[in-house]
Amino acid sequence: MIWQLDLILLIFLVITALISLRVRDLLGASMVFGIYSFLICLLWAGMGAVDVAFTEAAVGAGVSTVILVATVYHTRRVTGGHKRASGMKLLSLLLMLVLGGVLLHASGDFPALGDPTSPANNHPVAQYYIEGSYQDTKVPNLVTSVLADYRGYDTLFETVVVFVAGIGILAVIGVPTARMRREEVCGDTAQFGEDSDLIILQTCRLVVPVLQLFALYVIAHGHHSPGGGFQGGVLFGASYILLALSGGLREALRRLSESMSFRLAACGIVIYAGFGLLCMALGSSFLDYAILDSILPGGVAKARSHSMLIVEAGVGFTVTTILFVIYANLATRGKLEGGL
Amino acid sequence: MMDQMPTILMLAPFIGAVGLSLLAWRRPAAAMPVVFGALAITVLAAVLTLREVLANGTITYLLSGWDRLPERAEGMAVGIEYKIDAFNALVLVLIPAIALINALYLRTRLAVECAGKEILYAILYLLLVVGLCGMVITNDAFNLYVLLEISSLTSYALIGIGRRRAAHATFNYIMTGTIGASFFLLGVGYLYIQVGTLNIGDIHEALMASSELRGLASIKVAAMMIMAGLWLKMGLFPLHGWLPNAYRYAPTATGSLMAPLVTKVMVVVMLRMMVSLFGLDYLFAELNWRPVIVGIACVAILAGSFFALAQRDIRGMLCFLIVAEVGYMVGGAWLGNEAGITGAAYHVLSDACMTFCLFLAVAAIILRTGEHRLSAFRGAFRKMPVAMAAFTVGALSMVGLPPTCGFFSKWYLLIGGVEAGQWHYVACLLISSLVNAVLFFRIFEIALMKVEVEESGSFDVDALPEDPEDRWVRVPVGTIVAMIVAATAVLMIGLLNRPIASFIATWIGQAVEVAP
Amino acid sequence: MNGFILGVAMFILVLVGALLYRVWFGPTAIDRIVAANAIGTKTTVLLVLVGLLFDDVGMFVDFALAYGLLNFMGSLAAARYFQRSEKRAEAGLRHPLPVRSKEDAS
Amino acid sequence: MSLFFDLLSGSMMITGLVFFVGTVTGMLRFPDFYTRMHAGGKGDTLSTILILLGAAIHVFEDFFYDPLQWGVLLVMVKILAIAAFIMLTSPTSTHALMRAGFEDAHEADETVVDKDQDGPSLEELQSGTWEERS
Amino acid sequence: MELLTLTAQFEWILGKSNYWASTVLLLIGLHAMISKNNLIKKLIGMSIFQTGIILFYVSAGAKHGAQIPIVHYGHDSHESHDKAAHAAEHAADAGQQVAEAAAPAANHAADATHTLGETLYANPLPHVLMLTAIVVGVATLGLALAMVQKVYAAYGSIEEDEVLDAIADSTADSTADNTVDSTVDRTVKGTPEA
Repeated sequence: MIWQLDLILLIFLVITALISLRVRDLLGASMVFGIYSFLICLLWAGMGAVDVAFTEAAVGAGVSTVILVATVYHTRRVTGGHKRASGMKLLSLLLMLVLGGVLLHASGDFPALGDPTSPANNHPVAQYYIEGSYQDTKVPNLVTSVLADYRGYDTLFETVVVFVAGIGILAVIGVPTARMRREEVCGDTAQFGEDSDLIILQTCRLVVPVLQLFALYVIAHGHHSPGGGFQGGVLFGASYILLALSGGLREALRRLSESMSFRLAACGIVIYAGFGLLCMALGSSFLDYAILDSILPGGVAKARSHSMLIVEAGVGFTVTTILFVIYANLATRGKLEGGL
Repeated sequence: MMDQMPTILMLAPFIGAVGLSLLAWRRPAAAMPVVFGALAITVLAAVLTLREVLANGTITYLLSGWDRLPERAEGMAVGIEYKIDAFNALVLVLIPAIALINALYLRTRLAVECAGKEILYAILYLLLVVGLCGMVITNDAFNLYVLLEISSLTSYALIGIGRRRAAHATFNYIMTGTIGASFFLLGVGYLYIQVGTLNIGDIHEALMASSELRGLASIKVAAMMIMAGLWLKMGLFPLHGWLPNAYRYAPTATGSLMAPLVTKVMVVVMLRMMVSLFGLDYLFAELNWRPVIVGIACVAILAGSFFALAQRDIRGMLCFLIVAEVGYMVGGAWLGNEAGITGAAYHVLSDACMTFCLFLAVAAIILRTGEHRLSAFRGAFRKMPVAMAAFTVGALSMVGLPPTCGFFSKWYLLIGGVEAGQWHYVACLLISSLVNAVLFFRIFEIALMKVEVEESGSFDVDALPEDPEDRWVRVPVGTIVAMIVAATAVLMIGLLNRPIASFIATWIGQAVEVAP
Repeated sequence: MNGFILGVAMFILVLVGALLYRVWFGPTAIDRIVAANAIGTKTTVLLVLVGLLFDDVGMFVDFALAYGLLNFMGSLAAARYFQRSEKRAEAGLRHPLPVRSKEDAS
Repeated sequence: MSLFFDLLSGSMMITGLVFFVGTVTGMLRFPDFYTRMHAGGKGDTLSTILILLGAAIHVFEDFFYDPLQWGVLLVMVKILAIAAFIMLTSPTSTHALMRAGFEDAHEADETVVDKDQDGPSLEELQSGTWEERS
Repeated sequence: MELLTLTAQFEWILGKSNYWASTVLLLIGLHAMISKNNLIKKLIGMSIFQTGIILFYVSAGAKHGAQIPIVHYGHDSHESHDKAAHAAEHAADAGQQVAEAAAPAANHAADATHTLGETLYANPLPHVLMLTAIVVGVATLGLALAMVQKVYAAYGSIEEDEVLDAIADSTADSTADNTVDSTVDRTVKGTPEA
C-alpha cells in the first residue's frame, strides 16, 4: 500500500463526506456522493484491494449515483435547511462523542496498519487461503477462490440479497396495473431515442456494445484478474441503464422486459443453488465442487475452478437483470413508463 | 439423506421462492400451494433434525466440504459450517412451524391485502423464513450478518408492501435496522482484527485460550457493539422506536408472522453470542455489565407495560407488550445464572407462541368487526367463540397463569432473578404481570358484558344475525384452524415444560463445559 | 521511475483537492457535476498510475476502463435530469404529485 | 534507450499535468458556468489522454526489452483503449452537461458576453423568443 | 534523537490513521442518519456509515509491501524474485519510515511463510467479506430509495418533520389509515370460505 496517497485520500474522503451532507441541493449532493465513491475506490486500489475497488467503482460510480438521481427526480430537489428541532441534533452529537471515544479507545490496541504479523494476517486461515488455495482450486485470483469456493455459501446469499432487493422494490412501489399495460405495449414500435440528444445517442450506440462485451470479459476472466460475476453483472446491467438513459426506457425494456428480467435472475440463482444440489445428489455436502470431478474434466482442482466459473456466471445473470429492474422501477416510480 | 437434513431445511423455502419467480411470475394462484409445500418440507426436515440432535448430540455440517483437517489451516475452519445443538434445533422447528400455520391465515388475506402482488409477497415470505432459519443455524459470524440482512430486507419489503401509513414506519425500520446490522458487523470486525477468524467456535476457543486477548479493550468494545446491534434489531426499550408502527401498519399476515418470530430470533442470536461466542464466564466474570443491562431491561419491562396500558388500538397494545417481553428475555439472559438463561430461552419459545396466538385472534376480531379499538370486543365471546378462546389462552399465558407456557418461563425467570439477587428485576416482572392482568381482564369485561365503551364505532352488535353457522362462516376456516393450533401450542409448550427445560439445560451444559 | 510516477499521482491528487473547492462552493448543482466529471476522469488516470506503482498494471486497467465508462453514465444521468425536468415543466407538472406542503425554493 | 522511454513518457505526463493545471485554474477562476465548462471540457480530456499515453509508453518499455511478453502489449493496448474511451465519452458528457446548463437557464457573465455582435442573446435563445423574431 | 522519536510518532500515526478515519466516517454517517431532516440525506449518511465499516475491514487486511492477492502463477522463481525486489524497492521509495518498519516484519513474514514463492500477498479474506458488504449496502440503498418514493407519494414531502405533520393531521381527521378496514367489507360480505 502507498501511504502518501492513503493519507491524502483519507483527508479528501472526510471533506467530501461533509460536503455531500452539507449541500442543500440534493442533485448536487448525489453527485458529490459520486465523487466520494470515486475517491474511496481509489483508496481501495491504493491499499491493494483490487476486487473491492472494482466493485466499489461499479456500484458507487455507476448504480448508486444513478438511482439517487432518479429518486431526486421523482421527489424534491431542494431540501429546506434544518428545521429539525436542535435537541435531536444535540443528543446525536452527544451520542457521537461517546461512541467516538469508545471506538478510538478500542483502536488503541489494534495492530499497526499493514503489519504482516497482525493476528488477522498471521492467522492460519488467512495463511492457508494464500498458500493453499491455488493448489486447491487452480485459481490465481485468491479473492475469487475464497469468494466462490471456501465461502461460496456466503456468496449464494449475497446473490439472494440482490434478488430480494429487486423483488422488494417491485413489491413496494410497483404498480401492477400500469405494469400489465406496459407489458402489452412493450412490443410496440417505440422510436429509438425519440426524445434524446443525437450526440449522446450515437455515443451510447458505440459504447453500449463495447460495455457488454467488456462485462462478459470481466465475468469470464475473473479467475485471473480482478472481477467476477458481481462486477461483470453490474457492468452488464449498467449497459442497459446507459441504453435507457440515452434512448429512453422503452427501448431498454424492449430488449430486456421486466418479467424476463426476473426469470433470468431466478435462473442465475437456480444455476448457483442447483450446482450445490448437484453436489449433494452426488453424495457430498452442499456446494462441494470437488465431487464434480466425475462430471467435469481435469481433476479435482480443475473441477472446482470450472464450477466456480459457472457459479459466477449465475451471479452475473442475477445481478445484471436485478440492477436493471431496480433502475427501471426507481426511475419511473414503478410504472415502467415516463419518468427519468 | 439424514446428514443432509440441515441443508434441505435451508433450501426448501429457498428453492420454493426462486421457483415461484422462475415459473409462476404471472400465476398468482400458484403462490399459496408453493408456500405450503415448501414450508411443510421445511418443518419435516426440522423435526427430523431435532430427532437426530436428540439421538446423537450436536450436528456439525461443513458446507463446501472443507473439513477441519490438521494439515489444513491447523484444524481451523476455512469454510462455513452449520452447528445445530438442542436449542437451535428447537428454534428451527418453531420458525417454519409458525410460518406454516400463519400461511393458513395468509391464504385468506393474500388476495385482499396485496392484490396483484401475491407472487412477490409469497417470495418474500419464504425468503424471510430462509433468513431466520439461516441466522439460527449458521456457525460463522459473517454469514450470520449476511442472513441477518436477508431477513431484514425481506421484512422491510413485507412491511412496506402495506398501505401508505406503512411507508414512513418502514423507512424508520430501515434506518434502525441498518444501524443495528452495521454495529453487529463492526463488532465482528473488531473480533476479526484481534482473533483472525470468523468461525464462532474458533473465536470462542481463542478467547478462552489467551487471557491477555480477553483483557483487550477492543474485545470489550466488540461485545458492546454486537449487543447494541442486536438490541436495536430486537427493539429493546430505548431503541424500540421502530417496532410498534412497523408491526401495526404492516399487512396483518406480515404482522402475525414477524411479531412472533423476528424479535425472538434476535434474542436467540443474542443468546448464542453470549453462550457460544463470548462465553458466560467472560461476560459475567470479567465484564460484569449485569447491573446496567438488567436495569435497562427493568425499565423496558415497565415502559412497555405502561405504554400498552395507555394504548387504545388493540394491535398497538400488543406491539408494546412485545417491547415488554423483549425486556423479560434480555434481562433474564443477563442475569447470568443458569435459571435465568433457561428462562430466557424458554420464554423465546413460549412468547413466540403466545404472541402468534394473540395476533391471529386480534386480526380475526378486527376483520370481523371492522374496528381496531378496544370497543371491537363488545360481545365478542358471543359472536366469535373460537377467536375469543384463542385470545383467552394467549392472554392468560401473557399474564402468566398455569398451565399456559407463560407461567413456566416466567417461573424460571423469577427463580433466576431471585438467585442472582436482582430484586428489582423480580419486582418489575411481577408488576408487569399485574399490568397485563389489568389489561386483559379489562378486555374480557368488555367482551363478556356489554358495557358501553367510549368511541363506539359504526358497528352494532344486534345487527348481526344469530344463527350459529352464519356466525361460523364469518371467520374463514383457515384462520380458525390456525388459531386452534396456536392455542394448542401455547398449552402444549406449557405442559411439556420439563423436557423443554431439560433440552435447554443440556444446551447450556454443553456450551459451558466447552469452556475450560 | 516509481518515484516520478508517485510524484505525478500526488500532484494530480493535489489538483483534485483544488477542484474540491468548486465542489463545495460551486454556486449551482451543475458546477458540482462538472467538477465531479473532471474528478472522475482523473480517478481513471490515478488508477492506472497506482497500477504502475504496484508494478502490476494489467490488474488495474480493467476497472480503470470500467471506471471511465461508468463515470460517463453518472454525468449522463445528471444531464438527463435537467432535460427531463425541462420537459416536465413544459408539461406543467413541476411536481409529479399533489404537494400538500410548501413549494420548494428552487 | 531506457532513458529515451523514460524521458518520453515522463515528458508526456508532465505535459498532461500542465494542461490539468490549466483546467483546474479555469474551473476555479472563470466567472460563469459556460466558461468553466469550456475549461473543464477541453483541458481535462487532453490532459487525461496525455497522461495515459505516458503510462502506455512506460508499459511498452517492458515489452520493448522482452518482446515475448504479449500480456504486456495487451496491457498497453488496454491503456490506449481507456484513452480512446475517455476521448469518446468525456466530450459527450461535456456536451450533455452544457446543454443541461443551457436548459437550466444559467445566465452568462456579462464580462464574457460579446455585446456588439448582432446575434441572439443567450436569454433569447433559452426563452426561444429569437426564432419568432427572425 | 528527537528526529528518531518524531519518526516513531509518525509511524504510530500511520499505523492508526485508517482506523481513525474509519471511525470519523462512521460517526459522520451515523450523525447524519440520526439528525438530518431530509430522507435522502439520511440515506447518503447511511452509505457513508457503511463505507466507514468497509474501510475498517480492508485496513485490517492490508500489508506493507504486499502484492495484490492474485498469484503470479505463470512466472518462474527468479521472476517472482524480481516481484519481491520490485515490491521492496517500491516500498523503499514509497515511504522510508514505513519500509524500515516493514522490513523486519517482511522478514518475519517470510519466516511465517505468508508467501508463495518469494512474494508477499495481501490477505484476501477481508476483501471477500467487503465485496459482500458492498452488495448488501447497495441493495439496502435501493430498497430505501423505493421507500422514499413511497413516502413522497403518500405525504408529498421527504422532509421528516413535514411528513410527521402530515401523518399527525391525517390521523387526526380520520382513522382511515388502518391497514384492514378498507378491506373488511370485502371479507365480511364476501363469499364464505368452506
